[in-house]
Amino acid sequence: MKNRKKQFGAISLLIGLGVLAISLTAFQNSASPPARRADVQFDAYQPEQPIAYSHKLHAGDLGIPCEYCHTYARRSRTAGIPAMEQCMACHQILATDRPAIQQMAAMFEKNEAIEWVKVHDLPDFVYFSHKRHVSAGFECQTCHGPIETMEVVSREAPLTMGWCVNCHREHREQGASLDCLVCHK
Amino acid sequence: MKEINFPYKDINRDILRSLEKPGLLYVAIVSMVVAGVIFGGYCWGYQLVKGMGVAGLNHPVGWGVYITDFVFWVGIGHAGTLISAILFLFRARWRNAIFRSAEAMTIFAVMTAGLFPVIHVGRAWVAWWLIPYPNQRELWVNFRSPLLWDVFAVSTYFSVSVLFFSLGLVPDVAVIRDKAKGLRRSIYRYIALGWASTTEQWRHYMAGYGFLAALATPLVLSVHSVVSWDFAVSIVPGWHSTIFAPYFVAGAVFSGMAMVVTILIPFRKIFGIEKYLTPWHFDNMGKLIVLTSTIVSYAYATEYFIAYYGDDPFEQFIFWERTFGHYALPFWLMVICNCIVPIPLWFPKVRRHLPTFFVLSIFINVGMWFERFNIIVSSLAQDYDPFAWGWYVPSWVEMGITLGSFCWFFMWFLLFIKYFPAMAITEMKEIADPPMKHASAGHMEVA
Amino acid sequence: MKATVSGVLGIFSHMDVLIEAITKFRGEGRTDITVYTPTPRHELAHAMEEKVSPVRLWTLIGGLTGCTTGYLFTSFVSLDWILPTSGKAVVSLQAYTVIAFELTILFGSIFTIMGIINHARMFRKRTLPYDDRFTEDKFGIFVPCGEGDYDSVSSTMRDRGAEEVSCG
Amino acid sequence: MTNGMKRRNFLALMGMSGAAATLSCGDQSQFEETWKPWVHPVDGMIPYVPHYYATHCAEAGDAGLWVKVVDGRAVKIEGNPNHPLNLGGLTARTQSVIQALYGADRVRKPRLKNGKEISWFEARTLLESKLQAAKGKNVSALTGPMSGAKLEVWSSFIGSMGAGRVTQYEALNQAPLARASEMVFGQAKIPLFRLSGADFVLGFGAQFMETWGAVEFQSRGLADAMSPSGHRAMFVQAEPKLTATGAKADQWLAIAPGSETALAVAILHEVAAHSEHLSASEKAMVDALTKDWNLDRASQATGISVNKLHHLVESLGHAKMAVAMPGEDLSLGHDALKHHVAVLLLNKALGAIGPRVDYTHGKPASLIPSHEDIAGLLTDINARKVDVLVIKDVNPAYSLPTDTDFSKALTQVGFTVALATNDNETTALADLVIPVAHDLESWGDRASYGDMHLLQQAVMTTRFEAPQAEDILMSLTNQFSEGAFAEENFRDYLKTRWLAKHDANGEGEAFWVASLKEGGVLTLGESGESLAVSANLRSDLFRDYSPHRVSALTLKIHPSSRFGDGCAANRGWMQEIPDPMTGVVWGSWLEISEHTASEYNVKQNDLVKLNVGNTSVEVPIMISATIRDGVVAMGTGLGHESFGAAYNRGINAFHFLTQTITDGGQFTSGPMAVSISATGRKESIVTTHVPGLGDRISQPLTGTVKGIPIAGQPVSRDRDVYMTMSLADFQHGGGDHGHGHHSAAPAESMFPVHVDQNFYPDRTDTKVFKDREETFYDDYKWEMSIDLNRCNGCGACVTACYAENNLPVMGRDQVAKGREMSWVRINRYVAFHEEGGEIRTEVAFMPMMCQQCGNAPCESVCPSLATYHTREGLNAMVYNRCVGTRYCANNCTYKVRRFNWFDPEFEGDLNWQLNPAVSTRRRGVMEKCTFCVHRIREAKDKARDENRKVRDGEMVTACQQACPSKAIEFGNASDHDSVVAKKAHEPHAYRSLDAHIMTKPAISYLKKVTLSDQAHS
Repeated sequence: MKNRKKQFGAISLLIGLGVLAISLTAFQNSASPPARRADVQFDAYQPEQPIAYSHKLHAGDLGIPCEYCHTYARRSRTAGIPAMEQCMACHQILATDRPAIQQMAAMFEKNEAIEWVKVHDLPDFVYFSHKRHVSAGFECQTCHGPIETMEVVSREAPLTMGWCVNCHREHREQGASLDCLVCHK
Repeated sequence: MKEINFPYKDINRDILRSLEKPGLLYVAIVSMVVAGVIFGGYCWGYQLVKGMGVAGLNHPVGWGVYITDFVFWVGIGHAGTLISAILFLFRARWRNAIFRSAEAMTIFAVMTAGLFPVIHVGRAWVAWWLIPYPNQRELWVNFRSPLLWDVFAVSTYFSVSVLFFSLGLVPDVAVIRDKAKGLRRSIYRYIALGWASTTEQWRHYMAGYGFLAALATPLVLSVHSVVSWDFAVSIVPGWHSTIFAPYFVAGAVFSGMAMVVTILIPFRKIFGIEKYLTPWHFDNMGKLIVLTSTIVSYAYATEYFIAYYGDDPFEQFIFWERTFGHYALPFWLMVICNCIVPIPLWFPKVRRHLPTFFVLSIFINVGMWFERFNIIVSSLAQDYDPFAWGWYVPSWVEMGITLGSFCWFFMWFLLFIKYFPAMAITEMKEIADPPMKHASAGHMEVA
Repeated sequence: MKATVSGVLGIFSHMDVLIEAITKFRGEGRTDITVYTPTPRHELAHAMEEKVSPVRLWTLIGGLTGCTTGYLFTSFVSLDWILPTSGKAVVSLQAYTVIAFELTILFGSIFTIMGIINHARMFRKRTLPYDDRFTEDKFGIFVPCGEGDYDSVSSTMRDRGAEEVSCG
Repeated sequence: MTNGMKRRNFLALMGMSGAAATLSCGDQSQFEETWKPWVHPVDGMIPYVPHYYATHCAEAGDAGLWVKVVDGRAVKIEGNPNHPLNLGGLTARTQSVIQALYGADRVRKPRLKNGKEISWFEARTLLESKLQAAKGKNVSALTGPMSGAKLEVWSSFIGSMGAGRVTQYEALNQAPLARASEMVFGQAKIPLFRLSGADFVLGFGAQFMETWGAVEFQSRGLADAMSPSGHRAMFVQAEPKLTATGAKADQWLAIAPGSETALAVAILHEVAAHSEHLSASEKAMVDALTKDWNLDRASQATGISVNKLHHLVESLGHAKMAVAMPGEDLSLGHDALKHHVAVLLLNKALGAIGPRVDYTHGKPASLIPSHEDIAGLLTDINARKVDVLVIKDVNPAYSLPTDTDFSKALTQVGFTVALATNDNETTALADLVIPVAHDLESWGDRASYGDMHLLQQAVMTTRFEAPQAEDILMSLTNQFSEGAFAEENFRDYLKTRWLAKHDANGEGEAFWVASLKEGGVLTLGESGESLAVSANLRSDLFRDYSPHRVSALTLKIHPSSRFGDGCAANRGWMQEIPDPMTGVVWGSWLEISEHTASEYNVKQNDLVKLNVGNTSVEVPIMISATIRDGVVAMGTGLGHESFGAAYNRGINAFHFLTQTITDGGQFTSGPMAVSISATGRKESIVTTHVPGLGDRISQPLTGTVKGIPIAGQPVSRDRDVYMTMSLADFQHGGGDHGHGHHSAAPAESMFPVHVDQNFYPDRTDTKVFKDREETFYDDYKWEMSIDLNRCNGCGACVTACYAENNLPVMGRDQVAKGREMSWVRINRYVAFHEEGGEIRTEVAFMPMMCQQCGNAPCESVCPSLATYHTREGLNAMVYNRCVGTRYCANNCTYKVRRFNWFDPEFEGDLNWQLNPAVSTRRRGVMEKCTFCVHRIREAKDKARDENRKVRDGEMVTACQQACPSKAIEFGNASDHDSVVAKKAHEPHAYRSLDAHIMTKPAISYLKKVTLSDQAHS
């Protein structure tokens, strides 16, 4: 009887290893060179930004609406990052004593832009339209998470194809399409 | 059969002789084929890095030497299963001496064939997308595609062949185990899976072996049918033909038998087992080659008749072009090698004259390779829109990979015959007379 | 290898002698004897009065499972996300027959192997005595019995033509 | 989660999500992407949202442009749909201007002759010092054709410097026509040829649908005229080598080279005698002019039978709205002026002056520089009169005849400065090269036909800090003569001038903005007035005239529609898009008939020595069925000695011209006696036409193909790829119905097509997914209609597709292997019909792209579901899902799928041109046309914003947009009132190959309706 158990264990182990190997390769599909795959991780991606901008302070504590800065969300595929001029509109007066603001002001003087690190980066072959999703009434937080509580923005959603597809499946009646060409360009 | 009736002890000794320490010649040949494999690997690496453009493929000829090689190697595999499974079911006794090597050949041929779809696809690094498994994309595969049938047919064929082959090896590995000493013994003991050669084990073993043979028989017929459907299901004139499945299966057995002959004739010489592999075996194989050659020739003729009678301008045109057009050379090579060269084999004398048979078998191999090339390339080169026609010339990369594939195949085969009995010991004993104390007991067998 | 079952092992050189010994032992009611042979012989099977192996059931179940899986899986996959191609039916059973067929064979084969492994007690530690020559040209009979029967069984063996007899 | 096993569950089951996460974390850094926002937002510019700017550029001729700009980058040039001449259509060459903008040959920094790069400051100082030294002496300018404010700036600059002048130069121009117009009607104008109303068009060889005149307008006009639903005008073209323009003709008269004038005069003589459109005095004048001429003499000159000419004159006589198009100036040579006079008189006699040859809305001759100008400049230079020469974006070192010895002449100039966008032969000779803004980065205006006045605006910021040439000049002028220009820059100057000219109501800025949006003043009157023949016309014009006949082998040089005067030769698109007639890419060739080739014992791809006068060049042989025996032909634009991608590719045909100026005002060209001799070497010509290696390459598809006789039909036709029908059948509404799937079998076909082969259930039409609330074609079924009557094979659609869909240019070697990536190819078939003992050549063009089949053979064979049929009738191709088995391409009956054999390469800054709405495919992926699905996406996006469906005509594909002759229509066939739905039900509609293999293509072709009864119906 003991032997049988051992054998069963060994066979299960073998099968398990096989499935593990297959699954691991599945997540390795970043192997395809052209695509920058953003869909590989499940933990929150939280890159360091050149300037420690706090969404918690601006969007949370101060309650500035998202679209005040991300003005293109309703009009374009991209929500856009506000132009430096827009930051400076307030910070010419506000919090000018902070080093980060001074750093930004100095760059603005030199006509240089801040190089933000993209947190939510879709592969180049994907067509995603903020405009369509915003006008369908989705909250920014649906995909971006509780951004107003984040000191440093991190990615809360996996942004994988399956994640997109499942949401589209759930919103079939609202007109979300499952056609490949809706997202693949 | 009297000719191969030897005492059990001699059988063990003679067959296991091939497992002895390799000679210089063996080492030299293995080194050569390994070098060929490395060159083939280099060619493939080059293709992966640069792109498929290093092959000679173009628009409109998207399939060329790689698919030719694929079909060729899958076809080669068929003889092994035919000999081991179908002839087993028919209780053809001459199979017992050759089925092990034929079956090994099957496995190595399918291993070679299996490489080609991966070599052939534009993005080999995502070739595993063809395997249906739950994935984050929520996306499956297209089971309507003949290529997916291929994935299933070839992988099933490979799996079942390996199972069947391994099962057959178990008692023989036990033989080696019991002969060997030291580390070798431990290794073979592990592979022998605890075989003790009892009648109880033999009972289940023989039953299971029979069922596997029964399963492998339709499988072997299906595999090349499915491969042929890659072409037949498509709409390309010259491919779209209902005759393809039987025609391909017959062709596969034809080429496979030729390959068995090509391999066994030098093999029996080198390992000094002429008394086990006699002209009688080759005579039987020759008969099968004659049969399949006739079927294949008939299929060629039928294709032309259907093209004529079917009155489809595209098909008529393609068959005319095949015969007299740009790709006439592969066509005539195919006809000569597959229909005319085997004609001498109608005569028993030729079948039993092994040097002649060896040369003929090589011609048949060449002919069958060109058959696939002819079907694949000439049909694609000139299909519906005359404006889109184009010629295909294989590049050095494709030829290098083809060479590498032959080396790859022979590498495995050479390693196999050094480490495993290339003839089935227990089955050779099966057809030998058992040791009897009283001569009259021999009648029991008849009874 | 140390045997864990006690009994008597006899080694024979000739099959006709062996068969007589088998018949003798079976006649004595010792149906639990084990016979070793380098190659399967139907004379031995006959002498052992073997029944049909149950492996065939494994094959049947495997084949049916494969066939069902083939049709169900392909149909499920097609319906999971409908992507119509070439104006063909979403569930193209004709096409899926190929998959079902292949899986029938595959599952049937795998189950058969599992059946053999299970019934032929492979992958298991050896519990009976064994001799390396059984895979060469010698036959053998092992009669499980207590130490008390060693002498009588051994002598029967020798009488019946065994060349070597060992107890343990 | 609607279905059982989703990934997460699957993972949880295996208890290994942790492992996966660790694995992927390591990869993240390599994917990091950064994004820089604008420092100052640009007004009205939204990231990713394209904007169109109406503008103009020199290469566009008189066509108006719309340039699509995304995120500050110009990505595509389209025709301005409001421009009355091109209505959105645009030639291939003009579209390719964007490649010049980003090409590798842009001049990036100022540099000296020795190649040393210098700073802008150094360049300015050097230029100033040289000008200072030359002030009051001769500072001259050499530019391309220019008008309006630009010319004013140049003139005042040169004027302020001293005694020099501004010389304009254009290698291919219409000067002889302008002169003839002045002679015949006293109008120094180029008339507007309104072909759309014609019922008979007689062409003498001008490539009026490729290079000559208002190409887009004339293409559309001829297409309208030849439309079977209209008059179905007859088009006869007389030329020794069939050009793509002539390929549209119902009849090709393969006249002897140099006999165009003789033919025109003789026809004039016959037609004038019976003309109702000539006054008595005009009749007398014409008779006096032409009395030595008759059809017999013309027959002798042209080599065309008198019978045929009689027939032609008779047909002309029957026609009520006939028009004659003149010959090609490069072929006319010495005769150019005489020929144009004869053709104008013929037009007068045909009653075409006014309605079809419109001088009222003509273009002033002042816009057309004659070659006398540059010859004058050369004389000055050689007399060492020029101290400083400023050259702006013109390449005389390439296109001037060799015997002008331009490079030597330049050494006589004190200091040559080139204001250049591209490096070329001329900049290589300049002492100082200063980069200037490209046309698309510049401002300007241009007078045009009638009252039209085109406005050019910069569509993007100048790159390499290069200012517009005129800005440099204004600043220099102000420096040397204080206060010459009040405006700060050229844009402001242009605005002032523009408002002064057009802003009658004083609206100021608002008017300016409106003009910019419109693209200038774009009004064009309907029809012109007839004119009387000038009494001053010399009556002895044709008296001593005898046609310039060459008895030996004759060379005919023809302008290339792809390269023009050579300025487009360094653009990948123009090199790779095949010549319409021969399919040749990436090189020059010498076209020769099979008979003549055998006479000279040369074969296809033989490299021969071509001796023209004292020059001799080596060029490979192209055997052609569409050239007269005894003639060899070569196109212009190749054979550059520098110029980047164009370097050392082909032969420069301009070198065969001589510097003597004809009375037409051009360097002498015309038929030239040449000899050829084999060199014994071979040079493969790469062509995309009939595939093959070696000799078969050029064989046209004739009546029989390899033993299967196909009674006098091109092979494609019996295969029902390409179909025609006779006018008679069309008028009876006859022939088969294109929409249905029943047979379109020709009665006389050797292979009768099986009727109604549909024995498979037709699943796409039924709503099989009802239970899943998914149905086909409910809202949209995208379809296209291509009118084969209108298509002239110009390649504009192909170019538009390259631009729109980020197609890579593969290069010569790859095209030779059949690996060009163009999604649209233009099939060209040639058929020969025997009619009355003579062979009639029929050439057919057929744009072939993905047919988006309803039953697409490619879909079901794809193992990874990368291609499938969408609910809107598209044959979707998901690039990133493609594994690259190429099975789909094999199974495509139209062979329109393209495989990425290598990673695409975009040289220079050409990647700036890439359309961000379309992914750029990498190696190993299949690709193809998807009816510009990104445009469909945009159209639906817009419609959804407005809560409506996409309107008919709102969604325009790139190829449709570009087509000058409006052969392509696109729309929603589910809407039965849409244009495509109606076209699909025209009596001459058919779907390619559908009758054979039931692929149910979404493209309906309209059969070419032929005047011959040999059509295939």
